[in-house]
Amino acid sequence: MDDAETKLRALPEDARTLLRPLIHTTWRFYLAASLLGAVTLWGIGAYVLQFRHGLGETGLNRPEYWGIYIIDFVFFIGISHAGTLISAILRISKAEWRRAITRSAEFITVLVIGFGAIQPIVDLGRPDRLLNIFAHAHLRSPLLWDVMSICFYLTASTIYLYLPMLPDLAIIRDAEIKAPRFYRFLAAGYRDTPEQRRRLEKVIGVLAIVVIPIAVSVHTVIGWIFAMTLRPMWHSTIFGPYFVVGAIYSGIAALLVAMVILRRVYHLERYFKPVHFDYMGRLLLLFSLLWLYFTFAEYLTAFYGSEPAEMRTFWARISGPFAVPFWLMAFCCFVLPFALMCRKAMRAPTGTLIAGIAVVIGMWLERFNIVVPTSVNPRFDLEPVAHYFPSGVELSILAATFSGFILLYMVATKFFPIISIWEIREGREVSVREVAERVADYLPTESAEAA
Amino acid sequence: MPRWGMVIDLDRCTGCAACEVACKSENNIATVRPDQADMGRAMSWMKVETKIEGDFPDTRLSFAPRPCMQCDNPPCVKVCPVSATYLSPEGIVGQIYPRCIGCRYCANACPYTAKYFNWFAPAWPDSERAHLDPDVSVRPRGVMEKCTFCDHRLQQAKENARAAGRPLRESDFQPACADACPTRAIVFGDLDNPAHRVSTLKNDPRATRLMESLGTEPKVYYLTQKA
Amino acid sequence: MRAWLTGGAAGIAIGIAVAVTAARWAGAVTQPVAFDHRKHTQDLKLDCALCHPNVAVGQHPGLPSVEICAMCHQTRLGTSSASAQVTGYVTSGRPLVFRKLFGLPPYVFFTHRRHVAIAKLPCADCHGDIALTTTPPRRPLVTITMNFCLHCHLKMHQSTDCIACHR
Amino acid sequence: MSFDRRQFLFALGGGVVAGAGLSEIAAGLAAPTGLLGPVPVPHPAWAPGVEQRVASACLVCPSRCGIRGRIVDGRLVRIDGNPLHPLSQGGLCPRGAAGVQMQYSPGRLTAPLLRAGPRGAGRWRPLSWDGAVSLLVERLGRLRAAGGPQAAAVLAGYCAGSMEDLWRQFLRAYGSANYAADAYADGGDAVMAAMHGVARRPAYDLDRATLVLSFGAPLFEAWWSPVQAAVAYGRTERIREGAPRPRFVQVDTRFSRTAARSSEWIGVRPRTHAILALGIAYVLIREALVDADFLAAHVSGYEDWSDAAGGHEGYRTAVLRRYRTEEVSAATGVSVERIVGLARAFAAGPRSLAICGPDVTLAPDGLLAGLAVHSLNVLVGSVSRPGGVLVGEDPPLAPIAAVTLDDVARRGLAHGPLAAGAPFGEGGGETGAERGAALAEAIAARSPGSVQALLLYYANPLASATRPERWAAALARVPLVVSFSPFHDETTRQADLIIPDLLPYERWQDAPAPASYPYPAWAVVRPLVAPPTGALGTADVLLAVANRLGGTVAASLPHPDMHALLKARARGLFAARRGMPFGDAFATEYQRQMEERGWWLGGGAPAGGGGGFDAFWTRVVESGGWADPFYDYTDGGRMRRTPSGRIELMPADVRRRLQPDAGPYDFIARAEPPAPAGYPLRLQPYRVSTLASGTIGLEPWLAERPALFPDVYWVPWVEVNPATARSLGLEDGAPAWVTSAHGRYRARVKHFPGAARDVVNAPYGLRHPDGELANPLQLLDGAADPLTGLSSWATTFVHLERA
Repeated sequence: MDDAETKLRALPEDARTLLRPLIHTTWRFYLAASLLGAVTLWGIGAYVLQFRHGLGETGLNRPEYWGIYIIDFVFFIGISHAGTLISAILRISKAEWRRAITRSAEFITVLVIGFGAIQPIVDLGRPDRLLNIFAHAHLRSPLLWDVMSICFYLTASTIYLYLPMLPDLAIIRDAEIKAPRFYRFLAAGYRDTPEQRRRLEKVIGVLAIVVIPIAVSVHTVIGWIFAMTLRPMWHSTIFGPYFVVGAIYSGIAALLVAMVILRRVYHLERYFKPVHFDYMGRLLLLFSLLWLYFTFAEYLTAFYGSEPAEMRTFWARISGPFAVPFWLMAFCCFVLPFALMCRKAMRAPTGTLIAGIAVVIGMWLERFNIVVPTSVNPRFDLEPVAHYFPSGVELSILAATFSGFILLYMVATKFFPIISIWEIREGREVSVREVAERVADYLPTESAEAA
Repeated sequence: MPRWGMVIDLDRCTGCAACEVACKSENNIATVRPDQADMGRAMSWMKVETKIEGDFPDTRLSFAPRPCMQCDNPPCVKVCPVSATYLSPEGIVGQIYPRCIGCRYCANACPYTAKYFNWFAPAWPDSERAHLDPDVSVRPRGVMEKCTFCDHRLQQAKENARAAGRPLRESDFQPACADACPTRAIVFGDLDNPAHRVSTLKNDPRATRLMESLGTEPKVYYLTQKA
Repeated sequence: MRAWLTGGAAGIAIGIAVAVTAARWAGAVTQPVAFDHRKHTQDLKLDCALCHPNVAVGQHPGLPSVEICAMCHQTRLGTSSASAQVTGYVTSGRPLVFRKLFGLPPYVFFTHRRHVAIAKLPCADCHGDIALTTTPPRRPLVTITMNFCLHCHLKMHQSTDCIACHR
Repeated sequence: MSFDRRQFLFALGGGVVAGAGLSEIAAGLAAPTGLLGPVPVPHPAWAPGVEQRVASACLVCPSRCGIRGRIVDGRLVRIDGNPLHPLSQGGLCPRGAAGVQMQYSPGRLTAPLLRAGPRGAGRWRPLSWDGAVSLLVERLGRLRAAGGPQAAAVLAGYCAGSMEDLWRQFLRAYGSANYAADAYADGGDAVMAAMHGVARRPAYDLDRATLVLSFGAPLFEAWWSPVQAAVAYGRTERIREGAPRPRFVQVDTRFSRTAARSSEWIGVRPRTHAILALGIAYVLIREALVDADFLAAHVSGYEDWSDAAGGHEGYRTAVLRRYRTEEVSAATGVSVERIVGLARAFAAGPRSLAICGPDVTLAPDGLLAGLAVHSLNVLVGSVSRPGGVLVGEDPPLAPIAAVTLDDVARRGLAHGPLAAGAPFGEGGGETGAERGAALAEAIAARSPGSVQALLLYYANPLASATRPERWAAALARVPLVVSFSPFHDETTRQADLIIPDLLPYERWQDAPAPASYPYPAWAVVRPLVAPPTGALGTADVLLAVANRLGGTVAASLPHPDMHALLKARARGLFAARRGMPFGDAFATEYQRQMEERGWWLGGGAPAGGGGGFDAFWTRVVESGGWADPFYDYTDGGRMRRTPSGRIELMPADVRRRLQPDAGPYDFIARAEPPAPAGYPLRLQPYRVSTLASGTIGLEPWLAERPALFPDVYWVPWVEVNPATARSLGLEDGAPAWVTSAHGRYRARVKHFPGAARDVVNAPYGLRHPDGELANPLQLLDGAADPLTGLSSWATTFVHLERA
């Protein structure tokens, strides 16, 4: 330990600060980790129960066929748009303020996507036959498109996390502060030679472009899963983009929450600066308006169409049994974040934390409001309206999914620098000059006469 | 190739639910416990839907027996990721239980809510297993199931006809619901065969189909004076 | 490291082989009496339907009950010990229960009537040379898979509709 | 990295374990066995799958439809309708189809049980079948030897046909007149007895009627034969002389399934059916729409008349005086236009028919109300003509045997029945039949020992009687209670000896069509599956007991078993030179037309009925039964067996029993008492066909779909108008206590706009999933019609509160 400590001290300042969490762990971390671990284990136990006895252990019924698991699926895959998409867009647009936040965002993506992808499997009546999806693939089914896009997305975003991390892994390997073999393996012989660096940046550039359509496709397809059925208020053309916007929105919110917490527990105030919160807050503001626009468009078209089956669901959401989640969603997704993020003073850690949490909750409720009210209101008007309340098993698995994700994220911060060391360094060394040149480049060329 | 279809005369239906019970008996449909029924998990491939309007004494009530519509353009088939549900050449939407993964997507896609899920393994008292129909699977838990127009009866009818060396007749193949109906409100046959009653009844001016506007092309027609 | 890897790989392979073999042996069918199919079908020229009475009418062909054996084995025939055993069953009235060898999963609906009485398929198509065996085989002579069925159905231009066999 | 042997071996060992484990897990996951529990298989034993379809008849309700059992390898897997049965014509009701669940119900008793603890403690000792028969012989023999055969009594549920004949013959030969029937009474026979002098329930020619005006008859639910009504309802225009489909009009206080499916439904205030009927009569008379020729030729009491006792008001005057349409409209809540329109439609017919149901007759003035409804048929002459009210007849079976009586029996019979039936009680009192309630009262009232042995055959009075506490008291006074129920039920639990009957699909019996069907039809019930080893049906037990009792009892019941008895009785059919074994629609119609012309062609047999009796019997059994599709309309006497030889609109027998100043049709004069304080809602019990005998637990399929509500399952319910329920704070599905002054029970509240605001519709025959009875009849106030002895179902008031 002392050895590692000495080696850490020998590093430059950025690396020293950012690698500190890798070798220093407080009791608070262990406490939190064991609490989360216990919840996760509890949820796994609940799943074993469900596996043993069948989906009857849930609160699902007919026609309320999809519940918590599918809500979680949509929600978590949505959160996963935090990283890759945001970091890719910022990277492509050469937004220099990104440098501190891309890594934490990409980690959210990679870790949460697994938790999202596992939900439909938890939801399967016959998880033992999962491989039938490959053995008897039926390409007409949107579910299969979804399997494919999620697989692509997981692969792409994992690579997109890993490659930009290579220089950092090399730094850790060279610093020899922790698990030498592990980092030697991960760093894969990267020596940060100019040639390697040039190639790496090229690949990252390409990946950043590739990953965007994949990410967009993932949540579009998830939207389509619903839209391709004839159920009232699912069968909507807007669902693809609506889901993508919602996904990015929840992703930004989740990222903000993560940033505030990371900043606090790992003392990263020097890296997550007010400008980050300001800019992210602006993004949140923009997306709250976009969300409002899409939601309004969605409900307005349903309302004007006035198709009886649609209206049953519509009123169930607006003023019926689902009015509370609906208006709470509207509050959490629009009213609160909009009100907060409008004001510059609130685009600071505390303000964004509140807004971020509100949006995360609101977006979960949005998924709930999409899945459940439609499910319980069958299109066939002679069928009675169903009721749904999640069972203990579902709630346990829900809790376990959240705790499992947070736990994994926590553990990840203990193995990987959560802020890219080399990008910060690069920013300091190269970008300041580059940006100055670039900005100069944007400006109109001074004319010859003036000279 | 026949195209099997059904015509249900709602003006003849007394809502007695004989079709429902006959179907359950014929197709080994599991009975759920009372608490499960309360949750809305009761299964009935053929279900007599009820609509009550008005207030005493001007109450009106109508019944509509609802089997699977066996759509020609079935929304459930399109969405199944593993081809566990598919449209057979004779127009019956089949469900292959050993392949189904239980994602319930088809059930969500079906606008008629005609598909049922096995939330638990079917539970019968041991003694009652004796009355299970040996020609039909007992569905394991976790798979979807649905009305098949008593397809096993079709198989048997074909077998009998072949053994007797004669073509299949209309009376050879009747699903259990049509068989049991005391008012003969349910008529079954080949929609494309002019010798079968359904092919004329389906052109009756009273004929309508459920949610025709969805374009699912159901092969179950309803006859009713009231639109 | 290499030792670990090779050792582990070899070990896993052996483990799987052992488990699979054990499972196969455990699932093997043993008959109460060493029935000689060859003797009955070839030498005595008995018809399959004599001992499998429902082969042309039922879903399953049926297995011989002790009453069917008793048609011939009232008194000891021949010199084999199996024959003596059967006579023992017949005279003592102990139940003689033959076990089913060829099995299909419960979700496959197959009728012998259709294949034997209507399509007139020879038994050997699905059962192989069972009629020529002299001792009861411990497992099916032909591995019947869905492809096995489909192959024949396609060849014979028969229905390959899923619900014809799965329902 | 050197190759280390120890490492290699170590890894090898670990690998073997891991590999084996992995493949086990993979196998477990691959095959749905193992981890996911056993694969469900339709039937556990591997069996040849050889199937048969065997004709029989359904015994679960009085309809007695023809069924065909699908039997695979000896197991009854399905019950279909028998298309040859003339009544059901291949149709079936849900109860019939659910019979397979009763057959294989886990609760069925397979061996006789002798009480081992105190009564009701539920401790039983199994007994051999021979032991049970011996015990019964010993106890009955001792009673007889002591000279008291009249102390044996039988309470039997609906068992029309040879089973009832057998019980009666056994009891008669034994020497007791205490046979009490306890099933499905609706007072129809009393109406026929009073007006026509025929103590038989009316038959209705629904197949030809064009307008069926039903007053509270649950035609499609719990009528004598819901299937008969359904077949008529669904008949196509082509069948039967081009008759159009009948128009059904339902008049009732309760919006029932029958009401829902009728062309027209007329909701009336409780207990005003008869007023509406007489209001219709008023219009018929005023507009001269009555069949004057018919009235003049066959009816008495229409016009005023005078005799030695002075002048009498006739039907016409009585109706014209009291049932002015406005008053009727005010009393019933039906508009004047509707009453007039209804009357005109009824008169226009051409073949109209008024049917009276239990909602009318189960009232303190039930017989009179029934007369009022039935008088409509008489007014338009819809009696003994196609499409009208007919009088059916029994199939011409040979008698079981000649009854011979010894002195003991003669002395016993001389005591007569223990309880005198009401004047217009079941069977008119002449056959010694009495109603269960009267028997219970008699047992409780008479000296102890008046009944020493009570035999219960498909009777469960503790659950079905209106005042079960009377039965509890009565049972306590009977030293030997024998139940023949194949299932434990409330009364069987209080028995001393249970000799379980075989289930309906295991025994021989016969099943004559119900009285509502105009033609004699006699279906044969035959075993579809093998009974439990050694088990005996009750009929066979009775025959064995008679045989062992010896003497005249044995001589009166000489048959070895039920099969022999039925075959012997069928000789009567063979000798009757009419009718035919069941045939298809064409054969039946052909037979009818031939018989109409006076020919009989040997019962549809291929070669003129050749082959003798045995061939005839085989044909009867294989086709499912025997029927005679011919009704002799020319025999007017069938309808007029009154002393006057005419149909009596003002029956003397009835008038004699009324208050001196009251006429039979004084309904408006009789004021309805208001609801008592604290009990604002009128209880309206009704029978749901599927549940009538309370077998809900035996047939889970029915429990899942007991009524017209798709969201009512398993748990007993009461129907309450949504406004009423909400005012009581009871939301849809809320558990509630239904409380009257006489008791209470638990049920769920079902919001139903078809219930009147001040009424609670209470289905009868339901049980909670835990077996607790939810019985509205035990709440009744005990009022009864003195003329028929039938309890009133709709005079009790209740209140509802959350449970």
